[in-house]
Amino acid sequence: MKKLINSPDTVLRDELEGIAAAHGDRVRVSYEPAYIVRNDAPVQGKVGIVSGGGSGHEPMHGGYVGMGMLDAACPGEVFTSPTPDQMLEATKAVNGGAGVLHIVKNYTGDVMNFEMAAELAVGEDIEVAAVVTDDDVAVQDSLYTAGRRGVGVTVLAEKICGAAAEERRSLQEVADLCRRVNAEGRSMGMALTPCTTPAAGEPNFTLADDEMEIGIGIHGEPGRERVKVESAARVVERLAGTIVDDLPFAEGDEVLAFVNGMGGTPLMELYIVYNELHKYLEGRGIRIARNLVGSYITSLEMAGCSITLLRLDAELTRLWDAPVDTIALRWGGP
Amino acid sequence: MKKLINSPDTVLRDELEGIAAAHGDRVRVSYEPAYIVRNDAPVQGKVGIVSGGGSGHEPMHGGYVGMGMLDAACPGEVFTSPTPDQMLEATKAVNGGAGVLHIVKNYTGDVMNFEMAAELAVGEDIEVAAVVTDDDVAVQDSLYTAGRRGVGVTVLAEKICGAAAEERRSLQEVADLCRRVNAEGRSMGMALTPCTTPAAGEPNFTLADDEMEIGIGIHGEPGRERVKVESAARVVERLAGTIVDDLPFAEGDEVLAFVNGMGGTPLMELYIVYNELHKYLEGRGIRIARNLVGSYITSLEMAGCSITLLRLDAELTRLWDAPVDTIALRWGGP
Amino acid sequence: MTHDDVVEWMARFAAEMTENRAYLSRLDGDIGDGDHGTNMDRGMKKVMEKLDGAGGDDIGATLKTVGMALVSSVGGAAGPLYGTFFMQMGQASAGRSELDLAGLVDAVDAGITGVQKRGKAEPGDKTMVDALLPALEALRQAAEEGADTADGLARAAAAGREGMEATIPLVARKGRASYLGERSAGHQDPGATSSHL
Amino acid sequence: MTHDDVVEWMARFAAEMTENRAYLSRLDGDIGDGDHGTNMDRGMKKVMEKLDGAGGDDIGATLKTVGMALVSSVGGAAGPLYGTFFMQMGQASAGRSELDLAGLVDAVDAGITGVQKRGKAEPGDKTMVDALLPALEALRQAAEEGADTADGLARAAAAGREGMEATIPLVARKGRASYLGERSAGHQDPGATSSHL
Ligand SMILES: Nc1ncnc2c1ncn2[C@@H]1O[C@H](COP(=O)(O)OP(=O)(O)O)[C@@H](O)[C@H]1O
Ligand SMILES: Nc1ncnc2c1ncn2[C@@H]1O[C@H](COP(=O)(O)OP(=O)(O)O)[C@@H](O)[C@H]1O
Ligand SMILES: [Mg+2]
Ligand SMILES: [Mg+2]
Ligand SMILES: [Mg+2]
Ligand SMILES: [Mg+2]
Repeated sequence: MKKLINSPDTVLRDELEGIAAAHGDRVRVSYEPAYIVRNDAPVQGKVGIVSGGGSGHEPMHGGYVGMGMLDAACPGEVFTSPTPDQMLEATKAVNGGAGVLHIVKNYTGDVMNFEMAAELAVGEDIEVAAVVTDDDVAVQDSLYTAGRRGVGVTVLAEKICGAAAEERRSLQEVADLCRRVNAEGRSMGMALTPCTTPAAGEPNFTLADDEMEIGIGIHGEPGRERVKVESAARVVERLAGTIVDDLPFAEGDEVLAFVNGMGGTPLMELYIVYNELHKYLEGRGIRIARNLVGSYITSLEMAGCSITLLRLDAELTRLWDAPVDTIALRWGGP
Repeated sequence: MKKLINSPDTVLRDELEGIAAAHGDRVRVSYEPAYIVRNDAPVQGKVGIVSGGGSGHEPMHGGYVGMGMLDAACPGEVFTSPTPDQMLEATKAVNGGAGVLHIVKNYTGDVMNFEMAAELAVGEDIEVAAVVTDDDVAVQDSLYTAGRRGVGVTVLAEKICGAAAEERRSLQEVADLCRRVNAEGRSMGMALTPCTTPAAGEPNFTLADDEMEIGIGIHGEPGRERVKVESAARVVERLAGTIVDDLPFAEGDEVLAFVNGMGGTPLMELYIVYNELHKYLEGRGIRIARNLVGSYITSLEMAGCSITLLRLDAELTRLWDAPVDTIALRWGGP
Repeated sequence: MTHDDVVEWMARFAAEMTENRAYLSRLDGDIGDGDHGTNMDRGMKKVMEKLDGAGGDDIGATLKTVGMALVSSVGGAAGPLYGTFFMQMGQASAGRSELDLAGLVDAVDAGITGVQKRGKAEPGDKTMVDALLPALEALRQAAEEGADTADGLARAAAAGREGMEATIPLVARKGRASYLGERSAGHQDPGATSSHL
Repeated sequence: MTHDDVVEWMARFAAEMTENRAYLSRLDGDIGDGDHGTNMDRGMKKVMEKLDGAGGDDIGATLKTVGMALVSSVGGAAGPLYGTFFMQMGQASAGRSELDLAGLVDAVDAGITGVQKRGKAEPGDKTMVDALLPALEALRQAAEEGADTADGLARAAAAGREGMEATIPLVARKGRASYLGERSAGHQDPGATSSHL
């Protein structure tokens, strides 16, 4: 295992100290329990938004703490969901009296830990609403699975709900909006290479030199199928095709197209993928009204990409365009 | 070779089309010859700033085109410097009557191609000044080499000179400022893994599973020495130690600390490196007044990092803080 | 079963987790994300810290401490589940300084009920529940037959092992492994394994 | 040497580059960044496009076209250098429809002078100059001895090859290879190699 770390046991602590040292002007970092909170929290009268999950997906979620997005993020150990005490303390720290929204990616561990945190918070008279994102079309959604995994849509939901919260919308409204974003968005990813968690020390799966995994999860969960490496155009057909047919997205739809890198993918390749996606959607009469290209929800050093499409309407577009000022996403005037 | 591309011969074109499709609201893309120019170019009365170099280092330089930074960027083939006709056309496109600054990284090919472009531009009565960046302390600067390579400082110089140009400073002033940034900055990098150019199809060098290359160049040029993989703390000592002793940076200095990822490095590791750098500089009495952490000058999918330190004064700090609105760097109100 | 027995039981469990850390993570790697061993080991170390020198003789209080330590240190799916298991056991044995088999049965029963409420797993979903339920049944059997505690625990352990091995052919319907669908069959469930240990 | 000979010479050079593309890039990979073959091949293909059907019999104009095509398509260090070489050669043979050895000597001399002005490389710096200069000297020799063109060119090629091989032990002082310092010795310079071909 080759990593720029000091020891597998200290990666989370060392990373958090680095974030605190680099971004003290924007966020405060608590170590016991671990959470990252915006400097001006709690914002009185604003719904607080808390997310969290295993580490190794940076900049998600810590990079999205700030004006117009998250109020706090709870990082777990690498690829392991955080614990209830983290979410409880973060929830207390961001509660400005208007209640707190928990945005939870649909993984059994995340869901159960956030559930327990919510129960504890309610015990302390904090109004909490939780929305679970589950946009990964690679997983069959059925009674026989834990349901679809939460992936790319989570980032978009955090941005859009953050904007709504800044407008002082109610907890109920922001939670409903979050459900709507989740309902209107779909994602699918692929991997050219695996990744290695510091604790494991060896790749979480193996791929031959000419193979790629289609439908990979952000923790290296196996995907739908393993095929020979293909052109970017063909990969986009596979991912976007499945996504479009699933919702389904229809001719005339306006979408936000999000091409995400898994962590070890050169930006050059992401733009090549975006170009193919642009052509593919054009061919199906779907118009890209907004886009996001970069590594925003990663899987350590995994090489590969994921595509997320979100159907837009006037309100979602306006909230997407609203100012955001975080470590990793920033636009619009303050 | 595993890459999300269509064919080695089309990567540059496909990437440029993707950038045009994604960022048409900010930049225009010319294909023959290839350059990326900000939408509002030429800005009358403002010094135009043009940079360029081989591709594969994204977001540099195309990601830095926009208000407060570059007016145009000229991308060459992967790891191959662009040709004079590109720089000539870009120079014409951004000439607002106040002259044009060429920011050139010190590689024989880049220097000669920009030289020829400048000669041609002067032939068309455009005032051109060229500044060559050479901040890589891994290379012995002597009569017997092509001189130090231009690396991380280039990004900082483009930001700072861009801010000065927005203030309508003269070509002479902006060029002098660029030389000053180059004189006050030093960098050094390391690699855990090599990278593969699409044209070559195989890694540009090989490293054993327990080895790293100290002093690597952004085109995979061999570094100073090859050693066993060490802790992040030790790596920082090697890089920062060499940098600090070279300028030298002295106790009491205020610096901008730039921790850069080589393309395949998880953000988590960059923050761990930043944390170690922060502690190391504190120990030497050097204060980090500003910082930049992320993959801003890359080497395709190479895993590793580079550290750049720039000694700050009031003016450089103010220009660094000035608003910038590009694809890859963005802050401050418009 | 005295308070000391409980503490000793935890110590053994902790030792097992350290010993089998890599093994459990490997099992989890096959059908999950490969962190179960690391998570449980981190958690049980935390538990031993908390118990060390805690003293007292209230079994219920001690089991609650164990559960809370696990909840706040394990994370993942196993954290809330094991945490709930021990917290509910503690609830059911609050104030008791000693447990006979019958008392143990009630406590374990409460623990499993908590796990199922939290995780919604049914028998056969290829989860820790498939190791816990058979163990409970064996324990109850033993209690009805008036067996002594040692014997009862031995029979429970044996039943748990069978349950654990029985997860091998199952198709996971809960947790990360369920993403694999059919492909999860043929692998032993790590959670069931840790429960048995 | 007629205009057709020049065009044919370019065609041969282009073919050589395609053939040795991988070989040149490998040489460059050893002491540079491994793109020399790709760059030269891309450039000479562009040259042939431009020449194809260009016609005319002005050797100078044609060589200038060649140089400009290389400058605008090769990139890297070799682009400006080869481009300058042919543009200067063209300058020196402007308007000529035929070149005798003496004329060729003047043209090549002008080309090399241009390369050295652009690249500041001295003999022994382990660059293409180390292949070009010996070739020029051999050509001049041949001219003074009144040898015929074919013979002169053959002797020049032989001298170029010797110069190329002589770069192997040299330590690079120019270009990317110079970063290697001593480590560049023992490798044949790719630029010198392409010049010889
Ligand atoms: N809903 C559930 N009910 C009961 N046990 C479960 C459930 N989901 C997962 N498990 C158990 O948890 C184990 C995985 O634990 P662990 O690897 O620590 O969590 P994660 O899957 O979040 O990484 C599985 O092997 C399974 O036995
Ligand atoms: N200053 C120079 N003068 C003459 N030739 C040079 C000079 N610098 C480099 N070269 C030649 O260029 C060759 C490298 O060309 P190429 O690989 O195409 O460019 P780059 O080094 O930019 O990738 C070297 O092998 C050397 O022969
Ligand atoms: Mg996990
Ligand atoms: Mg090159
Ligand atoms: Mg797991
Ligand atoms: Mg080269």
